[in-house]
Amino acid sequence: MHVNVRLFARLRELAEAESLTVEVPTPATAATVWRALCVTVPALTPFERAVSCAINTNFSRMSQPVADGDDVAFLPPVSGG
Amino acid sequence: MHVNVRLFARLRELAEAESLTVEVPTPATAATVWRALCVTVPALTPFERAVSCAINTNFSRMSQPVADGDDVAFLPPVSGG
Amino acid sequence: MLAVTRAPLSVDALAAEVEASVRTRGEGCGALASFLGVVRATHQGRAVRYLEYEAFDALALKVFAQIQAEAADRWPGAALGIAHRVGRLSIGEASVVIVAATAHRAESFQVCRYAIERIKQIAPVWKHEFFEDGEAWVEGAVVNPDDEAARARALEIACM
Amino acid sequence: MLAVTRAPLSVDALAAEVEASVRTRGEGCGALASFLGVVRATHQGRAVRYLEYEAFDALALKVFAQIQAEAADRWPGAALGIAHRVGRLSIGEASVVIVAATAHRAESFQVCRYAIERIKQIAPVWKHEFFEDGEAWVEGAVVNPDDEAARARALEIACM
Repeated sequence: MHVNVRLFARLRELAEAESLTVEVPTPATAATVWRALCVTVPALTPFERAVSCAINTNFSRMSQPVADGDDVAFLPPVSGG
Repeated sequence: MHVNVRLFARLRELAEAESLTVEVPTPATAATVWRALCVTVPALTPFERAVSCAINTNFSRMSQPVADGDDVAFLPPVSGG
Repeated sequence: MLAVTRAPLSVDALAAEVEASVRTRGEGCGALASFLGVVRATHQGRAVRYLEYEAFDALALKVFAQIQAEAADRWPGAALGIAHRVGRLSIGEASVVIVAATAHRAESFQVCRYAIERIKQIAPVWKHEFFEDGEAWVEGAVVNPDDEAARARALEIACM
Repeated sequence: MLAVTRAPLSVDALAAEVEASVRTRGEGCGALASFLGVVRATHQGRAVRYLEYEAFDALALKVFAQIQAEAADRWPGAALGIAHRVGRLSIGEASVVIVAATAHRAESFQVCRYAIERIKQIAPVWKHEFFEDGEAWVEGAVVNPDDEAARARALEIACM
């Protein structure tokens, strides 16, 4: 199945893309998507411990299942305010 | 000598004047002025313990001497903000 | 940065002035805390029609400058602006605006809180409330600018 | 009362909106505390040229609504507005504006402080600093909106 990945800030810069489509086997979790993404963009790998995740605009754990067509966003540490 | 008295808020309303001239003997303090004022406007008397005073736009104690022509302001408890 | 005025108050205008005053000083200004006192529709259950504020303008400006100096003494590098409105105010209008600028946010809240506590203690300003069923002068603190206990209390509230 | 916007921020505009929302509720609104985060001219000794803020807009709005709900839970009757700016910001411009309205002043400061602490913990917004001699993404908190310890810390800071 395919999921739509959104990236922000430094992750976006490292991937040189704010969104991309990632193919993962079924069943898959957000962690599966992240690992597939890191194969495509190895520079993201060091962020694994500091990344947060949102599925379809809801904060989610990396262990949360994803479905075909889901939007999966990966968020580096934040610095708003 | 004569001093110029300024009154504010409820004191002003009770005296029906925002400023008036008060005659006091020399030497005099702000307290002398206040007591002379209370003779003219007895309704002010109950404020004695709660009134503050400024001479020539400087906060002053009631025991501070006043000079001829001074501006003496009496201030009821404040409620700004 | 200090004013007693009959005109409506603006946080944005005062914030711009305060920010500009501190921009190039020390670590500069990264945080602006502000406070607005606003006329409420009711007071102790009574329906408010409007308020009138009266000030001893010249002395109020001196008091605001004293509060600025006190704040600068306790929080070096902080900038503080204060504007108090006088005259007739409708419900929802602001009677006072305070803006405190510091490099970091914790101090901005402290300076702002300190300023409003001190204004309530020593600023020669009076509030006259007009209700549907009467009117009343509000009488709060007896002014004593040399009262170190009051100042210490304001500091404690600001820093707690 | 919640926004992610490329336009300059205004405390006055947000304050008017927040005040109106709470005017007829409970004791109404007598106190508005606000906070502005402002771009400083220097950061850790480096001269700043400008900043860029980036947000996950849709999620940021949800987070702001969550912070509103948390505040309403802790401070019943309080109203809270939050606007975060994105895009390029010059020195002296505001990145975030928060307005907290309550009946009395102590709570307005608490709600406002709580909101900025929570924004820094969980809002999906990123700051990119451009210096005279380089650039850097600022990376602060790892977002975990379910982290009750973080929320408790924000409450503690707000109420201390």
